Amino acid sequence: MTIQYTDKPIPHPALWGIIYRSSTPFWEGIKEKKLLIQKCKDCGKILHPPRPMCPGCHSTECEHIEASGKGTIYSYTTYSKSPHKSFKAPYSVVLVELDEGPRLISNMVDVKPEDIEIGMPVEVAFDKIDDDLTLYKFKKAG
Amino acid sequence: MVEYVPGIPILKPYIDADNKAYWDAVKEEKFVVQQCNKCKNYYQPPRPMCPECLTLDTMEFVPSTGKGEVYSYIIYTTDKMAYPAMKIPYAVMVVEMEEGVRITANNAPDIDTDEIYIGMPVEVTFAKIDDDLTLYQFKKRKS
Amino acid sequence: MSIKDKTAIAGIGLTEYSTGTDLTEWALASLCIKNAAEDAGITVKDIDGLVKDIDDGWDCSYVQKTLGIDNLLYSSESHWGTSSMLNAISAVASGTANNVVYYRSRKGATSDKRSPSDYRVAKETMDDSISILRIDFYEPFGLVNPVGCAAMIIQRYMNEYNIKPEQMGSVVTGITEYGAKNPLALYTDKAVTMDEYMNSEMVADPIREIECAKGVDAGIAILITRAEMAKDMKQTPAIIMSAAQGAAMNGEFFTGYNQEKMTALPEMVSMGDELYRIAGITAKDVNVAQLDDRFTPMVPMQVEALGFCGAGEGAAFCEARSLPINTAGGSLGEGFMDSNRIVEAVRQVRGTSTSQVDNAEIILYAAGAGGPADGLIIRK
Amino acid sequence: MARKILEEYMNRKYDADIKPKPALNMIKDKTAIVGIGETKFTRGSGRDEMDMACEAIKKAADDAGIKLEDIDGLETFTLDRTAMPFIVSTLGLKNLRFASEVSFGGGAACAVTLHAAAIVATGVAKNVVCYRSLNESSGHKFGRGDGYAKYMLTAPTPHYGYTFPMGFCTPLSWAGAWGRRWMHEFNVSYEQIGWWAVVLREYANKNPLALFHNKPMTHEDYMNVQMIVEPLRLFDCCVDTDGACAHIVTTAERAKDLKQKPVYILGAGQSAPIEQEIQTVYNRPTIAGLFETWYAAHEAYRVAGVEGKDIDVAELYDPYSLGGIMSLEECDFCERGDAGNFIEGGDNIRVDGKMPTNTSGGLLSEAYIHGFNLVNEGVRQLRGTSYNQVKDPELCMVTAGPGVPSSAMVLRN
Repeated sequence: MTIQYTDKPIPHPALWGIIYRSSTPFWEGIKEKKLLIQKCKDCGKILHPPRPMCPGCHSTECEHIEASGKGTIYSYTTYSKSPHKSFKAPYSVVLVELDEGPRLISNMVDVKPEDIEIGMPVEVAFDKIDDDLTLYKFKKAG
Repeated sequence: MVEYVPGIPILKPYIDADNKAYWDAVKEEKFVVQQCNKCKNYYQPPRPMCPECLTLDTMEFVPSTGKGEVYSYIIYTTDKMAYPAMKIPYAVMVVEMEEGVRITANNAPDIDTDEIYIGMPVEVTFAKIDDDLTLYQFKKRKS
Repeated sequence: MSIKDKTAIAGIGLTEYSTGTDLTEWALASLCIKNAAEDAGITVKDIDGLVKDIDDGWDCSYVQKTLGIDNLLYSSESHWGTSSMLNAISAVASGTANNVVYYRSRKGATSDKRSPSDYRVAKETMDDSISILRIDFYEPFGLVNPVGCAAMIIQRYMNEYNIKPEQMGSVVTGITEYGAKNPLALYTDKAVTMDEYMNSEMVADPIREIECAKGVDAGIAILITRAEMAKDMKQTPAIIMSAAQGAAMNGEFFTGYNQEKMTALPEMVSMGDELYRIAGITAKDVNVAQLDDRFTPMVPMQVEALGFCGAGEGAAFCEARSLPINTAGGSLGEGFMDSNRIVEAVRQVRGTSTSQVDNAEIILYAAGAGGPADGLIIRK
Repeated sequence: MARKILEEYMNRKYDADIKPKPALNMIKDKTAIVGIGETKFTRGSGRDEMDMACEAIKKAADDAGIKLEDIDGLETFTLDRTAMPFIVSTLGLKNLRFASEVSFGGGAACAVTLHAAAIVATGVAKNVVCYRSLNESSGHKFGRGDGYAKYMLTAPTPHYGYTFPMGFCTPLSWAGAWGRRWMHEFNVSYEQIGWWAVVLREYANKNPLALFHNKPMTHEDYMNVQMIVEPLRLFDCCVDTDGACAHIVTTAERAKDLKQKPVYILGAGQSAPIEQEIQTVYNRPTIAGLFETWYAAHEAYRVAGVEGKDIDVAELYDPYSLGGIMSLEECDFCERGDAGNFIEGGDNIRVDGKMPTNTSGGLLSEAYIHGFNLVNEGVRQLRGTSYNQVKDPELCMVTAGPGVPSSAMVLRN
């Protein structure tokens, strides 16, 4: 099943008032249940994690395109004992490779840790934790 | 004299095995200075090894005469660069002890902020800030 | 101009490796530097450069107070210690300083008693320097520590080349066999058997508890000087053939998941190529390797990245023991401090290792698997 | 008394140390600064420090006439909030060979250039960029005391345990303590100190990059302004700034066929004298002198083979006016204890004076990018492109932060 939370706050930079301006559009998009991936306006390169300049053509103009949300599991791990007070063990963390290329760390919502396999097709599923935190998670596709 | 703003914590000293004896003495209202019992040099701040003899076990804490004179001082006149727990204005003095080491501390209630001058003879005294923090201050001394 | 053979490691300074000492990290740093000077046969006042890692607490201003060094001509720090050796070597080779010590002091075993460092104080006080590590894409999903991040890379590697757990077990049995012969390897009193490996509890699948190096309370100092000056010092000098750092596009610290081929450890590849280029040798000329075994499944990956064998053949290479690796039991045995593997490399040159490889001419050291890499090649 | 201690103690100690012979030095005349760049200096950038760092580095590369891919070395402060892996992935540096940091904040302003020069001189890397990016106005303030109260209950380090509990917690106040002792020993008056801030503001009023470009200030304004920490006033403090600066170091041969006239590194030195702390350096034989600046400056002179009197223009690190004023003595630009008289009236440090100093407005009036804007100004002076251009200078002295392990360098055109 999906990752279980304790009553402790989920670690997220916004919690500590830290802003990464280059990934603000990405997280704003998640709030509206859209997966917005950074794309360089001049050379079209897809960039993840978002950054202020394109390493390809050094342009600072970028746009955010909405990803299909489809992808496959590229890797995963399962914690048998919880290393952090906000998460209940055991829980799995997956690395999903989106069709558009970027690889995102996330959690599965409908698959038990032992059933996760590399290559499994998945689809994005948004999970609104509270007003200021919505997370992108994945469910089995097709 | 330094007055504290209620409710704002005062930072406690960083205590570890090297300076525990120094701060334990302060808690018992005794002022000690670190000395290497081999080369007899005094050292401030306290440290684990003597720079002359390169030895660990010769480092001791000996009682200080507690007497010294004001070597330098500053007065916080605005809260811009001050610590929020102290009322403005407050002073901090650098006192050269008879042993030769220099200690930073606030002036005791018997010295007004504008009375401080370089060379002023002073003597150590103690102020119990709260039940687990006692700090040393310096009061007037007839030289 | 190049740094090849210009500098040498002339002195090694250790404190006792322990699982809990009352000495502070300040005392450990002072002791190991003092011992390094003694080992090299010079006085502490001849040291004119101190290089350290930002995560350790005690910078040169503290250590000078306990060593009575009048003035330093060189001091630097680096994140994850990846540039420390290059700092020391370039300081000496460029004629800026004579004797530079790279020192580490860390209470890894009693980490609650560790002293603050800029980096840790910033993290504990929620200071915005945490933006150094892009945690917004990892921590909200529970990926919160290096073992989990590393497991993500290792899982992919084992799947890509379908590596069996037993093959990863052979890496551990190999390293702990060396560790059992080394009295300083306090975490390995006897070699681990394959059963013990297979029954070891999983921490972050596929990494088992027995595959994770544990912290140690220790101070380790490495004294570097010019090669010709080292010749008339006390010990046989370990001539530094080359040293290098490695970085790669989209690389991070264990979380470089957007690299094209993260399982190939691109930072380690870039570092290894530069090491061989400067030294003018290839992987075949290396007799002994001291590799990063903070998480031992990374060792086969490093063997491939450093060109000892082809992609996917690392586990079989380790299983066949084709190259002596971590001959003092590595960080798995002596505790997680990269410099203790540099010390073992120097022991091999001096012929004082507890598992001395006969005719050990060229020894390679590498660190930083899964993140910014650094490495060294030394010889007699 | 302090004069005797300073001269006798420092010279005897410094000459006694065995140091590498200048003939062995591979940096002198063999390395050069070939490109400089900076973002706009503001009081609220509204940008990430990574974003500004990349802009400054790109400008420095364009200025030097090299591509970003040619950069294979990075040097910055440990305090910098831009981690090497993300600079590599944002600038697209395909072949990074070296990345390191120097600690002690402002004290590293010239040390980063020294380390970069050592790396290019020994062939480890070809083009090393030294950069610093910070939002000290809108973000984390290094010089303030109130930040600590919010999070901590214990002093962050042992040394701070002897000062923070007494409310003695900011660099300005620590410097005020040794500044006052210096004023006491050499009877320097408040009026004399004021001239440093006044002259630097004149320079800033002619420098469009400076934050106080259009804010004049007379000596009378200085005397009437509020005292922040006695003996230092508001106009003695540096200006918290958002911005980034960068400069690129490479070998002298490569510098020949690049876009700009190279500015050669003649000699650079680092220092960390005895009983060293982070500005709370009260347990030295005397605190009426900046040991760190003296040792670093004289190591730079020793390697360069020049003396204080040969220098034509100076860029002295002045986080507070006292830091810059006392550095005049440490660099032998005037007699020990005579800096107060030297700057009185301001003529000696104006553009046609004996020793033009901080000609872009310095950290007090141009910007406070922890010394990197001083390095850029030093390069402009030697290229002849400064807004307050000294008449064809040959040697420029740049120093780094006082009161901490420091550094200094002599540049030549």
